[in-house]
Amino acid sequence: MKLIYEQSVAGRPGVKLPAADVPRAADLPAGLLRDEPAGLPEVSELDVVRHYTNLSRRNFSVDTNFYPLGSCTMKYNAKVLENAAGLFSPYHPMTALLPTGERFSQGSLGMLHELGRWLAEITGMDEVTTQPLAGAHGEMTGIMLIAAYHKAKGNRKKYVVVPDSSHGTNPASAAMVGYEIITVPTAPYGDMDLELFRQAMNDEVAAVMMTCPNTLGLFNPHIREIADIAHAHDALMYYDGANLNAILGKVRPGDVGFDVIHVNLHKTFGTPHGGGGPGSGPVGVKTSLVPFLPMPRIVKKDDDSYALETDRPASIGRTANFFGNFGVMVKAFAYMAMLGREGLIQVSEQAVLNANYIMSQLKDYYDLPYDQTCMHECVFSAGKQLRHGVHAIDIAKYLIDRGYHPPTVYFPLIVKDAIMIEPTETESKATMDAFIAVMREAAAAAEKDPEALHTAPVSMPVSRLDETKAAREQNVCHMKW
Amino acid sequence: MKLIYEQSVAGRPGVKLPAADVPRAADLPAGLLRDEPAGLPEVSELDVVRHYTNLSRRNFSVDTNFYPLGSCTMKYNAKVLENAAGLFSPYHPMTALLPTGERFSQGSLGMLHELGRWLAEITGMDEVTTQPLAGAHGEMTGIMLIAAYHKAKGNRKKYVVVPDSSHGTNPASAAMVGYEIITVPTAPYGDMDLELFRQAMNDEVAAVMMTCPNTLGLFNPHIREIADIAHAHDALMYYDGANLNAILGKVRPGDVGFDVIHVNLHKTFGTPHGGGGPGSGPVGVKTSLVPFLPMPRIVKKDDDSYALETDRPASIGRTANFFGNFGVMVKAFAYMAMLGREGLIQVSEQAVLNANYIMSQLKDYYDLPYDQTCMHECVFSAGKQLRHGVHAIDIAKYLIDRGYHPPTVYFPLIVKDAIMIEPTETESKATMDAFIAVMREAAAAAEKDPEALHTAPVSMPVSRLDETKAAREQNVCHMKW
Amino acid sequence: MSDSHYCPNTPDEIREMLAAIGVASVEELFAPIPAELRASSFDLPEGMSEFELFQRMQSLAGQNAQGMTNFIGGGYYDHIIPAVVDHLSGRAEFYTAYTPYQPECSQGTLQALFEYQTAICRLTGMEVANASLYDGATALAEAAMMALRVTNRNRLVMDGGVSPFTRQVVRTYLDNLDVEIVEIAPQQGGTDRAALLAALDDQTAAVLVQNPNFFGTLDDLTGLADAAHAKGALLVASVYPISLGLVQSPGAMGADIVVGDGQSLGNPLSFGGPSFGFIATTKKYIRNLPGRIIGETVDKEGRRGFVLTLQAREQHIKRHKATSNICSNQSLCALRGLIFLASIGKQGFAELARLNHDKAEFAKSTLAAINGVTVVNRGATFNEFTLALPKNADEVVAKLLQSHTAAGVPLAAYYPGMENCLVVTVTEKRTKDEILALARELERAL
Amino acid sequence: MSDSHYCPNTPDEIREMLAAIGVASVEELFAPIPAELRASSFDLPEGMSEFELFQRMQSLAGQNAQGMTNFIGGGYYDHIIPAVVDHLSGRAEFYTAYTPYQPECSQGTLQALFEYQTAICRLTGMEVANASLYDGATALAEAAMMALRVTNRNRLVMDGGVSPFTRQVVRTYLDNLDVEIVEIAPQQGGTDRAALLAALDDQTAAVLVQNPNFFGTLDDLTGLADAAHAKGALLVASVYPISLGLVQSPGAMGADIVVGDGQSLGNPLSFGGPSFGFIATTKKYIRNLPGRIIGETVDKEGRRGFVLTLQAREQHIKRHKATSNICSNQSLCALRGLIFLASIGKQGFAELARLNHDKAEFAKSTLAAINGVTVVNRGATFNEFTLALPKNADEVVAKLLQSHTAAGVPLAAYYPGMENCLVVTVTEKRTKDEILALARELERAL
Repeated sequence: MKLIYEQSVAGRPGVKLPAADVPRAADLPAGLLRDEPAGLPEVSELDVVRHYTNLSRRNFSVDTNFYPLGSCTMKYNAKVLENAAGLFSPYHPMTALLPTGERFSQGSLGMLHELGRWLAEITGMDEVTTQPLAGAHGEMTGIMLIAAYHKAKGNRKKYVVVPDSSHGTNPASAAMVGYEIITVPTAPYGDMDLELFRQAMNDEVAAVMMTCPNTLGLFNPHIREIADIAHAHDALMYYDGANLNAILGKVRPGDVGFDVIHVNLHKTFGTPHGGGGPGSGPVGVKTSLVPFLPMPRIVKKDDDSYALETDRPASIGRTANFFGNFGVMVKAFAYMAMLGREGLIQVSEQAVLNANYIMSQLKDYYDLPYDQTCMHECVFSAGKQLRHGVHAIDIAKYLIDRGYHPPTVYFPLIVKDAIMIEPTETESKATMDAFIAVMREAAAAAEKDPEALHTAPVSMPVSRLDETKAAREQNVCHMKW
Repeated sequence: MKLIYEQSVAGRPGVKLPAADVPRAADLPAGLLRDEPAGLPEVSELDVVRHYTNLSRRNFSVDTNFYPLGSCTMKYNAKVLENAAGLFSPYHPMTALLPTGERFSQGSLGMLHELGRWLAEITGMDEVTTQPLAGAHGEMTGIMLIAAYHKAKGNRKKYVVVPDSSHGTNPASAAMVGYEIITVPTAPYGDMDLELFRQAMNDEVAAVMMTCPNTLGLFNPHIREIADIAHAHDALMYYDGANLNAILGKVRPGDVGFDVIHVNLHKTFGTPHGGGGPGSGPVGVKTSLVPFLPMPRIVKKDDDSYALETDRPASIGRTANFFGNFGVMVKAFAYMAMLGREGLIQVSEQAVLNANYIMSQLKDYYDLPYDQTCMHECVFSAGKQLRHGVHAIDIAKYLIDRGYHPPTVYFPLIVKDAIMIEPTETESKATMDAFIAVMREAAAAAEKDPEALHTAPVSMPVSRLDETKAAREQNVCHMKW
Repeated sequence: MSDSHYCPNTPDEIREMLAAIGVASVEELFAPIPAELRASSFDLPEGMSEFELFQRMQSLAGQNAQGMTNFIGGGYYDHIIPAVVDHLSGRAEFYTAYTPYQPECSQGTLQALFEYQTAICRLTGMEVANASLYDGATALAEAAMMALRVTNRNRLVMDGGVSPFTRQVVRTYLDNLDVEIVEIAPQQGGTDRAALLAALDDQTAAVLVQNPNFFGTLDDLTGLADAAHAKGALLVASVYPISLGLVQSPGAMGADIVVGDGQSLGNPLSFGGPSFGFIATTKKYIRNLPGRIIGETVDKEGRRGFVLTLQAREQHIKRHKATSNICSNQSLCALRGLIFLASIGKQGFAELARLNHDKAEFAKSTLAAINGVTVVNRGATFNEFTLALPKNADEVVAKLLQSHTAAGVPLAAYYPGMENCLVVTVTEKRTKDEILALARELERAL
Repeated sequence: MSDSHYCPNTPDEIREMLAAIGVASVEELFAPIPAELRASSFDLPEGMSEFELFQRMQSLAGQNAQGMTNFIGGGYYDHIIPAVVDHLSGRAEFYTAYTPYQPECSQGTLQALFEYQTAICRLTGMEVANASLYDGATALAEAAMMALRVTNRNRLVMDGGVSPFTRQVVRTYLDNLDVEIVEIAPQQGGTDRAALLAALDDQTAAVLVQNPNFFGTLDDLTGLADAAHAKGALLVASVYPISLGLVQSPGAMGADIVVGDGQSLGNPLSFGGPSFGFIATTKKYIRNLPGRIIGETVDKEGRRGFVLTLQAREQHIKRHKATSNICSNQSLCALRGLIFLASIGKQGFAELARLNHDKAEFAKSTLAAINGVTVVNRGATFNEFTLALPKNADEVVAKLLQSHTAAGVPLAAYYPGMENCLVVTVTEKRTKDEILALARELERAL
């Protein structure tokens, strides 16, 4: 499809603006005046509508395709959540920051406060900040809180420990806050090697970052022992909430020794992923870290009204301008309110059931490097297929031609040609059975006709793209240089 | 794609309903109780969403494709109109019919009244009823008004005259009201043959129904003469508003001798066509017909408030339960308010310009049986292509493969293998040029490779369908007989 | 020339196009229209921007009373609409398409309407349904005309329990035809069965009834169907679709043609429209059905597909000999109905009807406990019931309207002699608290 | 087990699945979690139906003040959002997809983001842009860190005219790193240029400015860019995108990195989020950009397509050596920004900025005419300006809030010594009448 810029015709008028009801002001001084209008498209409203409607049709999405993208929890996003978020669209965040402004924003502040209380209960934490704008932002915020904790105590800390199965955001977030990274390998049983971990720990370790269940989809039964070892060094335990969907009502990170957690609302709490965002990454902490939480804090007063607290001298400050990705949080709040206690427990039970079902139906067809009961996702390897020259990516592309969004491939890095499948609780057995059949077909095709897999996909607007050319030419903007 | 019923799994729960907050009532008597629940689908919300989202993707539409379907005025439907209609969704029509209820419905009644005033001004009529639910419904209402007029005057009338180029709804509507039809042929110059018309007229003719410009896209310059002849027999002139998009601000049917008009709001006033409806067909009349308009009438009182008038003894009664397709009328009202006087004139000017442009660019490639300046649409014949065994339908199917919704084909019936193209004013020259190129390609293909046209379309989920089988088997419901 | 982005061509493009056509100006294209036929006036307001427009529309909508608590029905009902209905019917490919004349690029609409027809058959217990009509009232009028065609008779017996608005529509439709309509006055909110049976004769094409009727009363139509059939007449039943989650299907009761208004299935109140009418019948009458019908077939490769079928009945082919003048249907509203039914589902639909019934029965007993208030209906009701008040119902309703409670539909305007009577509607959206508040307000007003 | 249609499996299906897995119960699947690690509590409310939920959410939203007239900005602006923005960004294929890891089935998102990057380059006058960051504040923090990497220096000079919230974010981000931040206090609502230039040294990685700044003042950054460059430092400018319809692009003024918040481009106020941050720079710094970048390429058949590119900078590959920890972007918000810009168009965008300027200038002169009120800004402003009132601005604002007028942002909390000052924002949505009403109210409150 042509770019919108390529459809531009000089002089074609855009959306009509309101007529000016005030006099035209004097021009800006010459040095401040733009010399020519920015090169935006000149297209009609119909052009815009047809272009972006047709562009949208070039995406797979949860609403059109099964999307078992491991580690991303691509569950169905209830439509009522979109409508609920729309109810809050006219409210300006500055209103609450004006003198006496809180009383004009009780609905918004109350929602945020209650969301925080619920998240604290779900994660077993004491308090929650809703300011972080995404999971990785939450991680960074959490590590900043840990740094502030150590600074306040006068601890001299230098390292953050992560398992080699961790998400890349974990070490990256810790590095953003100035820590060096110690990576601990995974033991053959699929968890961070306990002995190597013990050896790695020292008094300069600020935090241990764990995903639990981890990126292999496995729950680490030694988690409390790990926490005890960390705490013995006054290192804090950081819980990466990416996989929280597995354990709602089953395990609370705060109960088992974690001190800080971020929650990906767009994963666990059913807000749509938006083609890459916006997400939302509230952070929960234990009491010892509460003084350091970002400002402003939303507090409930004795008269049940909500207020903003800004006088918090130990606070790390602000991690975003206002109150976080509010619209995303409205959806997550509504999701929790709608499902309720039993519904949320059921989410995890069914997510785990679905993942184990897929694992059971595919383990005869694909290598399963860690053959154990999994949690909400299972990780295969295309090892068997590699013998025929077929890689995980080839399986992925075959699935595209069959109408399935591929699972996550090549992650976690510790599994050769990993295929990481997370069906989520919102998919039915019928959908999974159809997917399983196609995955088995792919395995059969890998043996019989590997070339067909190499040329997939053939049914999309484009076939496999030349990524090297893209990286070399760095053509990231439609413009004459 | 599977039917939604074929995705049903016994016991799969649907959307959750509110909990009962009242006691369970006693059962209905046995004879009234349904013996088993209706066989509706048992599917999840995700199933519903994925199914209908994917079904929608099997349609061409204005928002995805150029859709020059002649006589249907498939213009772009501004998105703000959808939002505007949503503002009125909570209001119950019975409210206005309750004692003192009008004062609780002033917004809705006021909108309808103003819409009627604008339509009267646009069409040159004296009053308008907004009750008819579609164009054909408006036609029937109009003919009923004419019948009531004649009845009140004691006229004995038996016939309605239509040209052979008329829409099928014209004779059908007249027949619904009990009239017999006299059909007048079209003269070689593309209009109803004036002499034959004069001969056909007699004192038993109740009405003459004209579309002007007619279905050949031609404006009849003799329209006033026709009206004079009709009126001489006390026959009333009915204006089929299907082609009103051509003459906004240029001609007012009421000025040139028409007594009754219906307006297709979904054509001329930009409300979406909905895959076949809902439309809306307000009817305008001259003063002589006002006493017969359907009830209730919305009137503006001296204090500028709006009220319902039900004491109208001469009224034909009701043609629908309430006030017509209100939501559609909100969109049309908003459309008119947004475009305004100049904008509406521009609509017709650009619609006519676009149609003449396409005509000029294709007349060397397709037969043009009536080679004159057209109004908002132009009618070709596939006569040239027929010599190679290629029919209008083959051209249509070729266009589908190229991403264009076909023009109307085989209508009007008086043109052999008609191809009726109505671009509308919302399409740009760029879009039309691309369409013109493909139409020329089709003409070339008809000469060089007619077989390729016979097998089109090949790019859709289905190829040409067996209509005979459908009519023979009459499988119109997924059910075991 | 253009300052509207709805007419996108630029002055340069317009010049190019005029040159290609070979005229000097757009005005020249209007030359075929003689000067004396030109518009004498076109006095309309100036246009405005989208932003100003939306503000104006908000202001207009705001001139309706806000936050009305609806205990009114009368043909339109305030039911839950799951969010998916708006989202899916709001897919541009559905709502900006037109009638699926070209089936290959319209399978979305066609399959959906086929599924809709199936849903209507299953709800009503009938064999065939069309792709929708305008609304419930015109559907009954079309059904009446269909019965006249099928039987080749010219007399109709219409029960007075049919909505007075709908009866008026039927009368208006038939007014110019040689058809006699006998109306049977209702008794105590129900059908005067004896009078109705007595009115049947061998020129009667059909008996037209509504179930539940305008008073909310339910009737077992079985005997009526038998009696009509014995005279060679058809039974035409207009039904309230939500009731079909609980009430025996009209098909099982012997109806020959079933119609109704689909508003309650996923279409907003929207001040009375758009909604859709449904019509269903038995297979033998399929060629007499008005409107569009979708049929299943296969393509050249044997793949299943759907098409408009039996078009030879229709006006664009048969012209004045068509079964109806109908051209459009209410496709998008029917689609909403289908999505509503699919998302509520089989068990949910039964529960929904039960919830309506339970709420209405609770309201009925609560309101009937007020001093001087009695229930008019004999026998069972669904969702609506009729109360006799100790004073004029018009006054009571007007009074309660002031506190934004629409307490019900008073019958004075529609049934002479029932000036004290009020039809109260209770859907699943009305809470116990709202019902109790209505009782308190009503008691205060009496 | 399930009464939720969000967990669709039926008891029968669950039994079949358990049998296939070889376990007796779902609970058995949780056996890997030792009992002592199980949740000690899960005290949450009961669930509710969609209908009840929506009522609850309406009630919550209703607890915010309705119908506020906004003369406040401070980073979020009340601008027109054409209806197409909601409709198109509401296409499920956009909002229920995720990061386009698989380009063949994600060309919709990828092409749109490429178009977005192009729009940002064209607005800012820069050569490359990424696919969006979280918001404007974090974008400035990322830009600061990028400047530190590029220059390998550890000192930043930040103008006090940068939003106090944003400055706090920058400080928070850098607090644990070995970086010195020098802040330059503003003078009369503008940059103290002399102090700023004096603060530059050869360890300065970058100068961070905002244009227009928090007081609404515009600055010609050209001289500043030259001075920074002379010291080997970068100029990082945070800009308000709507201003770029009228104001010279930061690229043309010599900025090396340009950031800003995209909320004003088609994203609703929504109590502060989500919006998006944009970042643009020159081609030579592309490998130091944080976040996703979309690049153009071709497929095996030579057809144009788009992919995530330069991923080797990113955390999922580089882990702790990545340019940033960022994983998601604000894709949907950026898409809204793109659709906003495309629908407003080239001329429209210039007109929009002009309209903002005209309204604000009218408001400025109208308010400055009030006795005792003066304009603080020296030189030109865009869209916002700062007034000095004859009394405490906090009190005035609190008073006007009571009549649902948000009169502006008082500066006491952010700039000690400016207790009487008020930043007033005027967008194209504010009418002349509203401006005059503000003037009357303000006069009354003084």
